[in-house]
Amino acid sequence: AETIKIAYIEPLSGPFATNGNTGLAEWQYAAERLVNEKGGVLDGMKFEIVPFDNKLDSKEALIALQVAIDQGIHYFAHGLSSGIGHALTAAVTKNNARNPENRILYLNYSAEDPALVNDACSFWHFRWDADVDIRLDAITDAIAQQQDIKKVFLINQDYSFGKAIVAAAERGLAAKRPDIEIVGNELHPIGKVKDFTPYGRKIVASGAQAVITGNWGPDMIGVGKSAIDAGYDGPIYTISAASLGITRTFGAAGKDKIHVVSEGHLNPPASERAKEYTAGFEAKYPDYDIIQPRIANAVEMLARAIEEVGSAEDVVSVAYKLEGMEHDSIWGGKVYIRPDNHQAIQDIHDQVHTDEGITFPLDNSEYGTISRNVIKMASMDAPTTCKMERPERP
Amino acid sequence: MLEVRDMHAYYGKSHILQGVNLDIHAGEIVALLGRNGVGRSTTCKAIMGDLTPMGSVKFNGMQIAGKKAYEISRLGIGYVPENRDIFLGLTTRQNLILGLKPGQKDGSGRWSMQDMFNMFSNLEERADVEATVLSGGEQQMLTMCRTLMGDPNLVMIDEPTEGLSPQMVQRVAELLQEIAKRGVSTLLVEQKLSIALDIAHRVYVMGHGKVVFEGTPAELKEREDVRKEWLEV
Amino acid sequence: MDLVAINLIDGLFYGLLLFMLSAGLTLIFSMMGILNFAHASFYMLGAYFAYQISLYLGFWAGLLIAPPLVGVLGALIERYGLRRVHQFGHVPELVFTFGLAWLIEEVVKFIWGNNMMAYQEPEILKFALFHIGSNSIQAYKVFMIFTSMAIFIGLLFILTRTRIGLIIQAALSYPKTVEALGHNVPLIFMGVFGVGTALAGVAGVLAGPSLGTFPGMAVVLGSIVFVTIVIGGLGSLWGALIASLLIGWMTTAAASSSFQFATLLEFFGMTPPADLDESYLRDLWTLSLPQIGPILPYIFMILILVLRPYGLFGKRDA
Amino acid sequence: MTGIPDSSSAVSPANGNALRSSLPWIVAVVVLLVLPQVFQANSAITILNQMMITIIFALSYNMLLGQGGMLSFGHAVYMGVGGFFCMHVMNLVEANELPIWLHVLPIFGGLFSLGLATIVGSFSTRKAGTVFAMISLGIGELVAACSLIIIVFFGGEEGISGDRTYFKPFFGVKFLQQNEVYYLIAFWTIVSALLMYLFSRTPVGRMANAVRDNPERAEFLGYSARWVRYFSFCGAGFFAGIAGALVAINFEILTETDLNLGKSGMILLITFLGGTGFFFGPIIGAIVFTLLQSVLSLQTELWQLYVGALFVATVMFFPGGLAGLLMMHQPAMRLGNLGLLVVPYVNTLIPAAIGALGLAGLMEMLFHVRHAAVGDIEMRLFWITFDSHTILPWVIAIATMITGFWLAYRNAPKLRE
Amino acid sequence: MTPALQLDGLHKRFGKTEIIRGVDLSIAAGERHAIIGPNGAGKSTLFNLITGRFPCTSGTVRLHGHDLAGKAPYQINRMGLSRSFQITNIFPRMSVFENIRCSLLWSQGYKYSFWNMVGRSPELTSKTMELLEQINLTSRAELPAGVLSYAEQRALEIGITIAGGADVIMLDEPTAGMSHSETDYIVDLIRKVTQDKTLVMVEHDMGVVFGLADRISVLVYGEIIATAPPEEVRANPKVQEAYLGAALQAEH
Ligand SMILES: Nc1ncnc2c1ncn2[C@@H]1O[C@H](COP(=O)(O)OP(=O)(O)OP(=O)(O)O)[C@@H](O)[C@H]1O
Ligand SMILES: Nc1ncnc2c1ncn2[C@@H]1O[C@H](COP(=O)(O)OP(=O)(O)OP(=O)(O)O)[C@@H](O)[C@H]1O
Ligand SMILES: [Mg+2]
Ligand SMILES: [Mg+2]
Repeated sequence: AETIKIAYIEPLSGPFATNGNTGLAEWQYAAERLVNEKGGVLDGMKFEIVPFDNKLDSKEALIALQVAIDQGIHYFAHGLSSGIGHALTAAVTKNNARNPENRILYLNYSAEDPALVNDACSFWHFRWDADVDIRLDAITDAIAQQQDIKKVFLINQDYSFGKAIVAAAERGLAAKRPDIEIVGNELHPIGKVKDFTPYGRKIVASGAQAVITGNWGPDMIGVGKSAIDAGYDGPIYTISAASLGITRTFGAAGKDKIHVVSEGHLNPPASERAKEYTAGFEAKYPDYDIIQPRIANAVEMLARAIEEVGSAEDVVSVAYKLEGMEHDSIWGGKVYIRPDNHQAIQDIHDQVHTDEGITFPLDNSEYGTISRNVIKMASMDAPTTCKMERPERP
Repeated sequence: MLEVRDMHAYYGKSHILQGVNLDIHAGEIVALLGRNGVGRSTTCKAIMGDLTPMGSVKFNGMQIAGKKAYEISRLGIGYVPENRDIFLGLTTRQNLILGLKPGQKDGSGRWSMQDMFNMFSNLEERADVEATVLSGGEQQMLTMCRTLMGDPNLVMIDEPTEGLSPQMVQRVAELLQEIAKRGVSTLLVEQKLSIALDIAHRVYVMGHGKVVFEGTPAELKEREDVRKEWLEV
Repeated sequence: MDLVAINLIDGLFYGLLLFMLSAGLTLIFSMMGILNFAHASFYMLGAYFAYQISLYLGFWAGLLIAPPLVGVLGALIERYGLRRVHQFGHVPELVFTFGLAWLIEEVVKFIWGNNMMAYQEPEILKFALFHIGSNSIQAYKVFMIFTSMAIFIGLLFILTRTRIGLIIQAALSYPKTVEALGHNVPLIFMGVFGVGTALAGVAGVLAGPSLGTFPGMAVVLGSIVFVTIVIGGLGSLWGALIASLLIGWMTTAAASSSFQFATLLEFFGMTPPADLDESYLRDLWTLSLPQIGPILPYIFMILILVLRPYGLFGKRDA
Repeated sequence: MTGIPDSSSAVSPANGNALRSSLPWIVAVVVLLVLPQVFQANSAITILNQMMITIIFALSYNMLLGQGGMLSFGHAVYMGVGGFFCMHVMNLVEANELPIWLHVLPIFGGLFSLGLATIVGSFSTRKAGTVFAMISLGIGELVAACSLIIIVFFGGEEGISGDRTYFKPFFGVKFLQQNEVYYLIAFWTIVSALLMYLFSRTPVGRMANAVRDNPERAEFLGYSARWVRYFSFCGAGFFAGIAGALVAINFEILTETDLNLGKSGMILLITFLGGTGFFFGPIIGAIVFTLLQSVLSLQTELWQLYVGALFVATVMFFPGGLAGLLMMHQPAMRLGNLGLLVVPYVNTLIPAAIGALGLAGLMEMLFHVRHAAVGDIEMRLFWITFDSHTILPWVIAIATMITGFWLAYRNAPKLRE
Repeated sequence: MTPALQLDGLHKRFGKTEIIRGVDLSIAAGERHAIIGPNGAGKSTLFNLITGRFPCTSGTVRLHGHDLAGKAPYQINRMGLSRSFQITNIFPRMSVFENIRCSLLWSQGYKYSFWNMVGRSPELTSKTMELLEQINLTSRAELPAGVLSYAEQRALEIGITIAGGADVIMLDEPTAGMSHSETDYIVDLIRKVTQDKTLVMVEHDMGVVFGLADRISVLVYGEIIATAPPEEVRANPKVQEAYLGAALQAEH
């Protein structure tokens, strides 16, 4: 039978190939497990994930998108790099206006720039990930609850993502705990700092009791290690300090210090279903971890929307169906897509890096992250500046 | 000891040596004469393996054509190049040390560093000075001594007297005789006929990439025609 | 102030790390005239080899075994790759090392994948040796500082005291004459390339745990090493040392400062524009020194090259 | 680089034959006109567009490296900066509804990059060699870093995007579709290539060769080596800017990746792959590389490994690049005994190709075994599906690799005649 | 009449060593002048000083009465002085034809123009071919200069030097490394192309020197010990001692 193709446009070569490959495994597994094994949608149509290598380059991503559109594909998944996310959003908006017969929907599972659901929002873009604003809302909540924290240090990469974190952190802390002092606010060039030691020194010297960083990859490890080596002892709140070698590298040194704040969580398993799902994944891909639980939500909700519309080709209807959809997540709690900006609203977990009570460790190590704190339906009514042009409802 | 037969050599495409034949016996001083540019230096270089010769070059019966320069050197052939080649940034002593073969210790051969210093006291005075500041004559001494340090059985010396004052020339002549006395053969490339004729046992004259005369100094003196055609300006 | 002392130590640490890399590169350049673009790739190989070995035999075995392995690999590449390309001239040689850097990175990814390796310092050096204020100085860093000092002294010894050093230096001016004195120059070239890359390997083994072992580690350090030896003067070991330390302290100082360019602008009597977010100069007003720290060495290099094309201690143009 | 003849100068001194010299250009125009009829898919057109842009960029790079002997590690700066400027022009046009045709946009990009090149060149071209190379590296790093800091102009890591359709329609064409853009880019490709070719025929272009070969002697011919380098540098900057403008038109976005060191290194590799000794070398390089990148990357995740290996092999065995390889056959072709070469070629190249395929197969199998999901033991390679966890395919791959390379190795001496 | 080339009190030192120690020389227009002297006397250095390759430590160089101090080589060349090199110095990757054509460009008024296509001018082409004919390299026109034989490269070297149409031509050992017959050919060539020009030449081959030169200067250790017509130089005992050498002495 025919399949419903979802293009997967991510770096599959180059420095970020593992991120791309992990995501691909997660998408394929989710499609298989959550849709195809249950008989597909619309009387037996299966989901097929078609990978494209964007080499982490906007231009290559646009070429890939073009190829996908030429192949008659109507959905594509993308998440790594908000910069490419912007390029793709703009391209999709242009394409859907210029070629109404070949429209395509953007399933964003990871590009976290708040602008994508604010000024740069698009009707054709849906985001299942919690964006920077939402995550920082959760982080500042967590900090606000700890009365003994008086000094917070911000260290981030010098680009829009890092700056968005700074803005959201400052906003959140000022509103929730005006008594907290921001003792350091560092922006460093992304991927260019060889030795983070001076930053570790600054953190220690500032007397900070909590650190907030949005760094990822080697920059994340650099900040974490240098702070711990320099003698810093407090919590480090991060957005993406799990798996991909990071968990293993931190090991014992990061225990109970590294916090990862995100939607979805593996430990403790939310339900039997989540446990089974995760175990299945680990068995099938022993080298990878589920690092983007939201992919399962995206797949399930897309399948539901297509089923309800009764067609996979009528993307306008599918998009309208997704707007405002409420869904029981496999990871517990609900997922709700805000109609005004297409951002998913869901539970956010404050998870700690540890080796205690871990059912599903990461990086084939003993360590993993465990949920310590939940913020229900975070940022449900945050304001948005999104003004999207909507096509006529068919 | 050294037997060169029909040796040819090229620089790129220019055919410089066009069949050279030479013999050097043990303990002999052989002079190689000729005008500028006839290929005398090239002959030395070809024997030394600096450029690959065609034909046969035998040293103590062993074919050495095609061998690498360092292999040839280790077999016992020393070469004093014409443009001195004092190594930048090294002192006189260090230059001499480099003359030693890998693994060889000072004093284990026919010549020790002290011998050299005894012969040329200027060198001893300047032993720890950077060698490139030495005068031209001293540099010439140094290159000769450097090669002798490696204890060769045959030395090829290219224009040792070039740019030297008369009394230095005399010293070089003495050194050459000393070399012969210690049982080392010498191939001497010279322009100054008088010295060559004084100390050489045998003489070869080269012209246009070939040997055009072979004989004793006395014989050469007889041959007005050879001198006119191949040696004079 | 404490922080100044700490930054001096940190800068020394980073500078000496750079030096270990640039020493090998300088050695190779001064001897063979090759700007080896793949140098940082050998550094990366050192870290990966040592990591792999440490899984079975521990850190110290890695430190002992990995650099010679890298050196042998380097020597083989010289013998079968570079020597062949050498005859085509300098540009192809350079392009060859450029391509080699690419290839090595791909091979590393093929074998070890893209993730950061969990390569760790040895347990016995994982403690704070002493404290300055509330900041702790890790024993491992001190160990690294001493190792690279030892390498510098060793290299200086080899270059100036031993016959090999003499041969290397002499072959710089007249390789053919050196060969005619009975020294096997091609073999020495191979050896020098091997030693140079092995030095890069040592740097990798030592830096891997503290700066991270991942496929991008070569790229991150690759061009800065060039900047170092160009600033120091191509071919000068002392120049490489001084430039490494300068860059080490410069970047550390920049990263640890909190200088805002707005201060400078205000000092010159300028006032920030009223609506900063709309102004064309907004980026200048919000700029701080740590933001541009990593590019300071490049600015420094351009200035040096414009004013003094041979670098600080260089004798000649490449 | 000695020993690589330079075709651009080896052209027949009797240049009366206008038809002969313009024939390649006519063929190129015809091919460019026909291509979109053959490849109609938007994506194919997009790749063709990218290929043409890379051609301009590589040709402009070769103005530096091949013709002027200046090794640059930061040429992408001039492409990127020109492109960014065009993006701003595009947005201005949109905001103010300026009556400008999209066709003239590349001139803006070229001029802006030219401006930057005149400034940088004034101090970087004083010397060639390492000094020039390292200054270019420094400038490259500097601008790339600035592109993340100076957001007003570069837009940070998101870059700057715009919409080309707000330009004044060109005889009704609004540039909504990729193939409309195709003709625009094709036009500029031909124009730029022609201009660059003509530049190489001007006194400065000719003297650039002389300065590359022997700057000192060139000074004794009445030309200042520095000025000659400077003019070449500015020219190369101008055409890189045009390429940047075309990027802006084709993709409607420019980001840091358009001017960073990676891009600069890439163009060096592309140019070298094609061959720096011939005018058309970079064109071949650009075509081959774009195809490799877009076709091979669809086939295998290991494509960068293969490209890297191909590149190293090219430098080692064909220092003249692909163009040099082609031109090696020119004498034989003239003598009409190309036929004689067929047998040794078959004997050497086919085993070599088979050996390479065997090696690639081995790599793919290794990769598959290590990275595929557990239980996923089937893999497809060269249109055959098999089980990568059994011995047989490994034996076959290893055997083909070894025999292939061995045969090639044995027959290679014969190829050299 | 102002001399074509006038050197006054020229000194040059490299570091501590003084290589040129006060050279005064005046060469009339149309004269063929040779400089001889032992190796390392400073002949090539003198050439380099005159052509602006090195700056002088002190002293002046005048070309047709114009001081050349501080002028770059290309500026001096434009004033009508052209030189060849002792160590062959051509453009190895360019074709022979292109080597000569490039040498013609400036004197043909092409300068730094971007609109003149050099291939378009039949005049330029014919001039180039003419020169190639003169130096006997027509058959080699399309080869890269780097693959020519040594003698051919020397011929090309001279061709490049004379192409620019300068009226003062300086040749550094033009016959070095050439065989007898080639030497004769080159001597004829030099005689032909410097018909009514000024020629300054360094040469070790006395046959060439005595055959070509109107006057000879003998340079020894940075000083000119004699300047005179060939016969006088040959007879000068000082010259014999310093340069012509012991061989001659022994004979006389
Ligand atoms: N750049 C330099 N630095 C130091 N000394 C130099 C330099 N160039 C030349 N010399 C020295 O100046 C002296 C004169 O050299 P020059 O080349 O002028 O000699 P020449 O008369 O042309 O000799 P030949 O006949 O061998 O060509 C030599 O002793 C040489 O070593
Ligand atoms: N590297 C080279 N490339 C090309 N030709 C060369 C090279 N070296 C020397 N020649 C030429 O080879 C010929 C022989 O040179 P060689 O040095 O052997 O002469 P020679 O007899 O030693 O004369 P001299 O008195 O100059 O030392 C000369 O014509 C010289 O110009
Ligand atoms: Mg000689
Ligand atoms: Mg000279």
